[in-house]
Amino acid sequence: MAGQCKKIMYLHRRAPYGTVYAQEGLEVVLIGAAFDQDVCMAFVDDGVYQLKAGQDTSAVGMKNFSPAWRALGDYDVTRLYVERESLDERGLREEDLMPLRYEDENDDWAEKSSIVIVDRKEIGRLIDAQDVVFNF
Amino acid sequence: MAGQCKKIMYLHRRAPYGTVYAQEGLEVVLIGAAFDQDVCMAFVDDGVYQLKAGQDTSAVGMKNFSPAWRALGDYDVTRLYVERESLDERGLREEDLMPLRYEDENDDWAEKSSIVIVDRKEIGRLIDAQDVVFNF
Amino acid sequence: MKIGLLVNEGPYQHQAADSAYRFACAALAKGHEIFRVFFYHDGVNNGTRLMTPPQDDRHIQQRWSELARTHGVDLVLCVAAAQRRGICDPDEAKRNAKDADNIAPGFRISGLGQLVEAAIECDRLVTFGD
Amino acid sequence: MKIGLLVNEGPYQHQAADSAYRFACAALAKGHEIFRVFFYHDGVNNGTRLMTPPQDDRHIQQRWSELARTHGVDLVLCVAAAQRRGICDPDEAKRNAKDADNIAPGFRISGLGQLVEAAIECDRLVTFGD
Amino acid sequence: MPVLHTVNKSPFEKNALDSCLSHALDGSTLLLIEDGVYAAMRASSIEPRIRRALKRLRIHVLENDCRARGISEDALIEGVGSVDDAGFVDLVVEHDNVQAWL
Amino acid sequence: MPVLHTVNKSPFEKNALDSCLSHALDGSTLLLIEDGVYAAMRASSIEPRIRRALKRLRIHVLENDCRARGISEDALIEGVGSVDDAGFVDLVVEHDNVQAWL
Repeated sequence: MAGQCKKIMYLHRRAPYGTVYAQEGLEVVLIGAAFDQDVCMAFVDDGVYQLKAGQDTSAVGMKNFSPAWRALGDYDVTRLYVERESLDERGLREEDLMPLRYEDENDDWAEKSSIVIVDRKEIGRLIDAQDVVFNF
Repeated sequence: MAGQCKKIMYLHRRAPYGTVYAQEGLEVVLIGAAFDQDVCMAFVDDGVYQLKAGQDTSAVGMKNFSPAWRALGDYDVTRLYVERESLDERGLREEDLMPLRYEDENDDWAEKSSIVIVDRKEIGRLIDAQDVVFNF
Repeated sequence: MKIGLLVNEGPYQHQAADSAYRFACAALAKGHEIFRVFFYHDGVNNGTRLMTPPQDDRHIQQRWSELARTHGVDLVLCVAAAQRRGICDPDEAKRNAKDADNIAPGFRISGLGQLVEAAIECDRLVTFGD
Repeated sequence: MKIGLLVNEGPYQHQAADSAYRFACAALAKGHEIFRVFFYHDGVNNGTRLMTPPQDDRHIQQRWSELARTHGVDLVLCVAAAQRRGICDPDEAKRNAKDADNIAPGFRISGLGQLVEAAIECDRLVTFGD
Repeated sequence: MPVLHTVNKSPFEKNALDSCLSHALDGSTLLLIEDGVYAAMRASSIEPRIRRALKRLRIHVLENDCRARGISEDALIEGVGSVDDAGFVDLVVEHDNVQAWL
Repeated sequence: MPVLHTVNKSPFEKNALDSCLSHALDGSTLLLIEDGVYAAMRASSIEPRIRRALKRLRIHVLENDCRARGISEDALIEGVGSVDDAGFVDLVVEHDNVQAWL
């Protein structure tokens, strides 16, 4: 495995809480960060709901895992592609999402947004360019 | 419970084999027959695929439970409503379904079809008329 | 009012078990009777005492067991569904020559007739699933 | 070719476990290597030895165990997912003060790193889920 | 009271809402729970369907499920009601039957 | 070879097929498995979508999954290929990557 660097995408297509895939999918991303690969995430379809700001699960008695998204920058997962068409269909704008930021070590640790809004075509091209796609 | 006779509908909306709901739903119908209630079934959306003729699971190594539908008549489950619009959308005609028949004790044991094709409006009215609807 | 619940999905994977639990608590708080909670399909996986969720998460099995203990709610796992999925009590384990069982306190294993009976006996049946 | 499989759903409820098993058999028959089958989410429920399906149905756990025995396929259950859902081996049972375990022969419990490693090591990763 | 319909699926992912709406009789009630609550958000492509349905059905969301997903009261389509868990129980009691579109 | 996309859901129940088709690049391959095979049946309301997709994608069904569901070879839309389990393995090997639309 030494020296291998694969392009890995975590493609999230489901809403949080209704099912566990979003939460357990995030757990893979956090563990995977230790493997030092070329990693990105994509949020498509209901996956964009995972990044919705203001989640508060106290009254449903479930674990609110959304703060963990903010930790991604520290794990060097800094490219979070969010599909524009998926946002539009759901009436969401970028301001409705949690602000997720990272410090760019190649740019004097300037703070930048991890979220990149891209269109569906671009998501298709990104999928095509990966060695591995995890679908949660 | 003595003397109670409830109107119970088993509403099947999912395709067989991809998930277990169709099969385990059928198990409830067979057990429920012993309770002597006013029972009917409705096949809506992908549920109509459950009645497709010619199912053969030998090569997928799963249990083919479709012959059990034929036993329903013996269990006095003789009203199987199949939604016309659901068939149409899927390109299915009544001839594509398994022939399911029962002997009508009120009509000198004449053999009759258990399958009744009805439209969506009628399914809505039937749901409304039940005391209990099981959704598998 | 007499209410029956049907839970069709396992713990953690789907919200069904959480929603059913909240509903049961709210109904009891309003003075209704939860006649029975019937666990079908993967729902039977709610009834294993071997689960150990992270400490900062809810413990779905223990919540159900506690509801049985404090309110006497009848928690029934479908025997056919449980056999397929590996949930058993000491009797079932013995009958099927298993060397262990995993049923949690407050749950019992019984047949599908218990679900149909609940549907007939109860004023309402509420289903939680996927 | 070196192929890894990811199974995300439990036995019987979804076809995922059946499809993955057929794929594994077909790949082995063609001379490929199944590097690992990783069971995640409800997929961990494939690895309980307590299941007793009806005699006229397939036995999903025994099929997997047999594949491990005859072909040495590495069957890994995610530890975090397994803890939530009540699947444990003797070590896990001891660590979490459980009085029983239920893991089936040929399966082992390990971390999510084993999934990421499989994705990196293998030429292909094929996912079966819901 | 007629039937209480529950929908627990995102209208973007599954056909449960559409199937429910095409079967629910006028005057019945729809309660959106779990991922079903997304259907009640303003400005999505589902909004016209919900607005049409509101002319003949009562529609509620389970507010705790909204809160979990970051959907505030003012993000809901006007005319959609909000109930807490006790309100869910009341709806079940008030209606003759509950039909879950899974 | 580019990506092999798999879809295992009925196109009537879930959005997996639509999402796959809107993301798959020209020249890639789609394999329908499990309940996904229903999309390949002739005369359904999905047929036009599959016919359009066939102009730019190779589309196969897993034949054992068709047989289980009572879908005979001649019920398939023309242009859709049929592969057995070994053929599924070959497709995985031939393509650079496999993307499962769950």
